[in-house]
Amino acid sequence: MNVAFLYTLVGVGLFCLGLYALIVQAHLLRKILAFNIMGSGIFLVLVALAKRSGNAIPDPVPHAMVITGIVVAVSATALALTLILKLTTETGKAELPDEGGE
Amino acid sequence: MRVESSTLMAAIFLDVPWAVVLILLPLAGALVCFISPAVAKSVVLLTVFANTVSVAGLAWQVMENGVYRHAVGGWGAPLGIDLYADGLSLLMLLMTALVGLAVSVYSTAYFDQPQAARFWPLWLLLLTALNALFLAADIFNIYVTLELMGLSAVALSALSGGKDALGGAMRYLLATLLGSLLFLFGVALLYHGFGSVDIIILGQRIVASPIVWAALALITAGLTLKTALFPLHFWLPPAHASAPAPVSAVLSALVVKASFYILLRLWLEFFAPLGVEDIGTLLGLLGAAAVLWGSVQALRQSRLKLLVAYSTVAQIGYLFLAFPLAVGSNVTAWNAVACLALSHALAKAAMFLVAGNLLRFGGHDRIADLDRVVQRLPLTVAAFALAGMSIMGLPPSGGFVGKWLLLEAALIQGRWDLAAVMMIGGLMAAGYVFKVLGFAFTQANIPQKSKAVPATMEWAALLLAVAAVLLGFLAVPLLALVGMGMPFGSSEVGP
Amino acid sequence: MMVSDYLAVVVLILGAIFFLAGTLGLLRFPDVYTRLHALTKADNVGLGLIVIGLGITSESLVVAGKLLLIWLLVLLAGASVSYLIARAALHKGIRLWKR
Amino acid sequence: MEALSLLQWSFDGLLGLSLLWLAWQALVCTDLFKAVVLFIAFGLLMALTWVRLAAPDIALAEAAIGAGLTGALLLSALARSRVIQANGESLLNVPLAARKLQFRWLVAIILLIVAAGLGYAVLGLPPEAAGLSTEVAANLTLSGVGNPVTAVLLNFRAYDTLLEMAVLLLALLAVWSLGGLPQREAVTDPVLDSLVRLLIPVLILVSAYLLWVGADAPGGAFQAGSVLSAAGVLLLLAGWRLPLRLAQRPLRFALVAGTGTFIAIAVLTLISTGRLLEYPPAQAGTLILILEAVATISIGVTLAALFQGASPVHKEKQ
Repeated sequence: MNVAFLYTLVGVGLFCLGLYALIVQAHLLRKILAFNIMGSGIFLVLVALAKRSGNAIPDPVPHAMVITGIVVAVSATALALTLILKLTTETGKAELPDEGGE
Repeated sequence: MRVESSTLMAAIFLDVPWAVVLILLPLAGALVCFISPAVAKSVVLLTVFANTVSVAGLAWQVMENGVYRHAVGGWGAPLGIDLYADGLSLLMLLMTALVGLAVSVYSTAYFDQPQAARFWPLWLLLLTALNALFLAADIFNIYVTLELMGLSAVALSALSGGKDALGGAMRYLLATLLGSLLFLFGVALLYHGFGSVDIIILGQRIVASPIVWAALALITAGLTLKTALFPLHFWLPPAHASAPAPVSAVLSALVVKASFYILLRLWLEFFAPLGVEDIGTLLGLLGAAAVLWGSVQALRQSRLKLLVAYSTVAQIGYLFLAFPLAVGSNVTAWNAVACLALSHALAKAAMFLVAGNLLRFGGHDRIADLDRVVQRLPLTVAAFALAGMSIMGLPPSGGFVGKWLLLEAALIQGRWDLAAVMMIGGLMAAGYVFKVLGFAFTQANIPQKSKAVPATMEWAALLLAVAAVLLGFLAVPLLALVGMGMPFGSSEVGP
Repeated sequence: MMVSDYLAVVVLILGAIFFLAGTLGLLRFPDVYTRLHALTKADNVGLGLIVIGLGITSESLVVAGKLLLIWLLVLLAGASVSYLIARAALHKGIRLWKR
Repeated sequence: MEALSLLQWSFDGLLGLSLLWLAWQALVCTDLFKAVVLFIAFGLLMALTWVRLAAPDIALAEAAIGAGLTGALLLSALARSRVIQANGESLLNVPLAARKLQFRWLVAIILLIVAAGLGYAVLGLPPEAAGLSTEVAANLTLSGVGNPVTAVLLNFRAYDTLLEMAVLLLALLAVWSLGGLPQREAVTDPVLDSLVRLLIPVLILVSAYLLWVGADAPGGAFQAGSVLSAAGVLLLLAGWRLPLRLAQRPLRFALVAGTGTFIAIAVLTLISTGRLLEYPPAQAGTLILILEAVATISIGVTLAALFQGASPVHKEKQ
C-alpha cells in the first residue's frame, strides 16, 4: 500500500459522505454542496489510482478528465443555485415541495 | 451522362462524414439561435431537416460499408475518442430525428416569443447531446454527453416557470446529477482496472473481478436512476408533467431512452459476457414492478399529463423485462426492445403533444373536464387513439410487434410470470387510454372557454401517432436495420 | 547541506511560528476586529519569512522574483480584504470588544 | 530516509483526515454561511492534495474554479437570498425539519457497506497502473504542445473539450432562461475600487501567462479563463456593469466564440484531413494556441456571466 491508495480511500470516503448528506439533508443548498464533495471524491479516486505504480510520470489522461469534470461541476452548480433561488422565491422554502399525493 | 452524374452524387453522398455532421450541425445551429433569436425558428427547422437527411446518409453508409467508426483527431482508441455507429445506434438516431422533426414543427406554433427565444438554442443543444451520445464509443465521452443532455433537459423542463415546473426541474436536476456521478465513478474504476475508456477495448479486456462488480453496480444504479426504472422513477412524473408539451414529449420519448441505450450497450459489451444472470433477473423484476406500479398510478391520475407520464414509467418497465429473457444467443428479446423503444418514442411524443393541444384548447388538462373534444379537435383525439393503440400493444401497431416479440421470448423461456405481467400491463394501458377517450366524447359539467389550436400542432401529433402504428408494417426492415453490426451479438435477425 | 540550507530552514521555521501565532490569535481573540489584526499581521510576516526561506534555496532569480511577487500580491489582497471584512462587520453593527 | 517517509505519511494522513473532516462539517454544520466557508476551505485543501498527487494542472483549476468561483457562486446565492426576503433574514437559512433518526442510521449503515465494498474493490487493483501514459508520451511530439495534460485536453481528447465548452455555454443559457434574480447590493468603497484597479491588470497578465505556458507547463485555457473570470467577478462586485451597447450582440459573440472557433477548426480539419479535429502535426501548436486563446476569453466571460446570473439585457428591462 502506498500514498496513492490512501488518497483513493479518502476519495471513496468523500463520495460516501456526500451521498449520505445528499439523501439525509433536505436543504437544497446542502445537496449542492454534497454533489460537489461527491464529485471531488470521484476526482480524487481517478487521479490517485493513476499514481499507484509509484514514481513513474503520472498518467495525464485522468488529469484531463478531472479538469473536464471540474468545469462540468461548476456549470451544474451555477444552474442548480439559480434554480434553488427561483424555487425558494416561489415557495418560501429551500427544499423540494412535497409530492402532493401521487 | 445522367447515370454518371447520379453515381457521382451517390459517391459524394457516401463520402460525407454524416456522423460528424450529426454532432456539429445542431451545435452550430444552437450558437446561431443564441446570437440571432430573430432567425432561430428557420435555423431550427433547417437543422432538424438536415439532421434527418444525415441520419439517412449514415444509415446508407452503414448498409454499404458495415459498422461505422470515425477516429476523432486521427488518433484512434485508446488514446483518442472514436465515434461509432451500428444498427442499434442508427435506430436511436432515427428515433431522435423523427421525434425531433415533429416536435420542432409543433413548437413553431406552440411557443410565443419570449419563451421561444429561450427554447430553440436549448433544444438544439439537447439534440446535439442526444446525437453525440448515440454515436459515442467512449465511456468518458458518454459521461460528458450525459451531462450535456441532463442539464439541457433540466433547463427545458423549467422553461414554463412557476412552482410546479421549478420543483419538477429541481427534482430532475438532483436525479440526473446523481446518476451522472454514479456513472462517472464507474468510468473511473473501469479506466483504472483496464486502462481504457473505449467500449470495444474494454469489452475485450474485462474479466470478472471486484473492480468490475463495483463498476457494474455504480453504472447500473446511475443509469437506471436516469432511466427512471421503478423505484427510482420518483423524479419523472413531476418533471415530465409540468414541462411545456414539446419538452415533455422529448423528455419521455428520447431522453430516458438515451440512458437506457447506454445501459443496454454497456450491458451487452461488458457485463452480459460475465454471466450476471442475477442482476438481469433483478432488473427484470424491477421492470415488472414498474409495469404494474406505473400502470396503476396512470389509472389513478386525474390530470392527462400525469397519466401520460406514469404511462412512461410503465412502458420503461417493458424495456427492462428483456434483461432476464435474453440469454445465450437469443436476440428476440432485444429485437422486442428495439421495437418497443422506437414505437414508445413515437407514440408517447404524440400523446404529450396531444396533451399540449388539449391544454391549449381548454386551458387545463383535467381528464374529467374534457368537453366533447372529439368533435372540436378530431385530429387530436384521433392522434391520441392511434398512439394509445401502440401503447396498449394492439395490432398492427409498432407497440404490438414489440410486445409480441417480448411475449414470445417469455414463452420460449417458460417465464409465465413475466408474460402475465405483460398481459396485465396491456390491459391496464387499455384502461387508461379508454378512460381519456371516454371523457373526450362527453360534455363537461362546467362550461369552459376554449381557444383555437393551430393546425400545425394537431397534424404534428397525428403524424407521430400514425408513424407509431405504421411501424408495425415496417418491423421486418426495421429489425434488419437494427441487426447491422450485430449489436446483440448474434447473426440471427428477425422473429 | 550547505550553510544557506540551514539558514533557509531556520527562516522557514520562524515563518511557520508566525503563522501559528496568527492562527492562535484567530481562534482565541475576542472579536472580529482583533482577530483580523492578529491574522493579517502575523500571516503577512510569516509569509514574508517563508518567501525569504524559499527564495534562498530557489534555483534562479526568476523563481525568487515570482515568490516575491506572490508575497506582494498577498499583502495587497490581505490588507484590502481585512479592511473590507472589518467594514462589513461595522455595517452589520458588530460592536468593538471592550474589556 | 525512513524519517522523511514517515513525515510524508503523516502529512498525507493529516491532509486526508482534514479533507474528510472539512467535508463532514460543511455538510452537517447548522449555519449555512459557515458551511459554505468550510466548503471553500475544503476546495483549497483539495488543491493542495492535487499538488501532492503531482497534478499541478488540476491544482490550478481546483483553486480557481472548484474553490474560487464555486465559492463565489455559493456566497453570491446566500447574499441574493437575503435580498429576496425583505426583512434581511435569508430564506435559505430557514431551518428545515430534520429527517428521522432511524432513517439517518439506516442510510449511514448502508453507505458504510457501500464504502467498504468500494474500498475493497479499489484495494484489489494490481499495483501497476493500467493507464495510457506510454501512449501519450509516444505521441506527445506530434501533438504540438509539451504539456501532456494540454495535449490530452486540446488534441488527443479535444472532442470531449468541445462538448465541455458546450456544457459551459449551456449552463449560461439555462441560467439566463430561468430569468432575473434579485441583484446583490453593490459595494462602493474607495479601497475596493483601488484594489480592483490594481488587480485587474495583474489578473489579465496572469491569465495570459497561464495561457501561454499551458503549452509546456501547468496551465491552459481553463485555468487562464477562470483567472480572467476572477477579474470579471471583481469588477461586478465593485459595481461595474457591462455598457448596454456591448450587452447584446458583442457579449453573445464573446460567449460563443470558444465553441464557435472549435466548430470552425473542426470543420476545417474535417475538410483538409477527412477526420474531425485531426490537426496537421506542423500546425498543431498554432491551432491549439488559437483555440485556447479564444476559449480563454469565452470561458472567462461565461464564468463571470454565470456569477452575475441574469442576462444584462433582461436586467435593464426590469
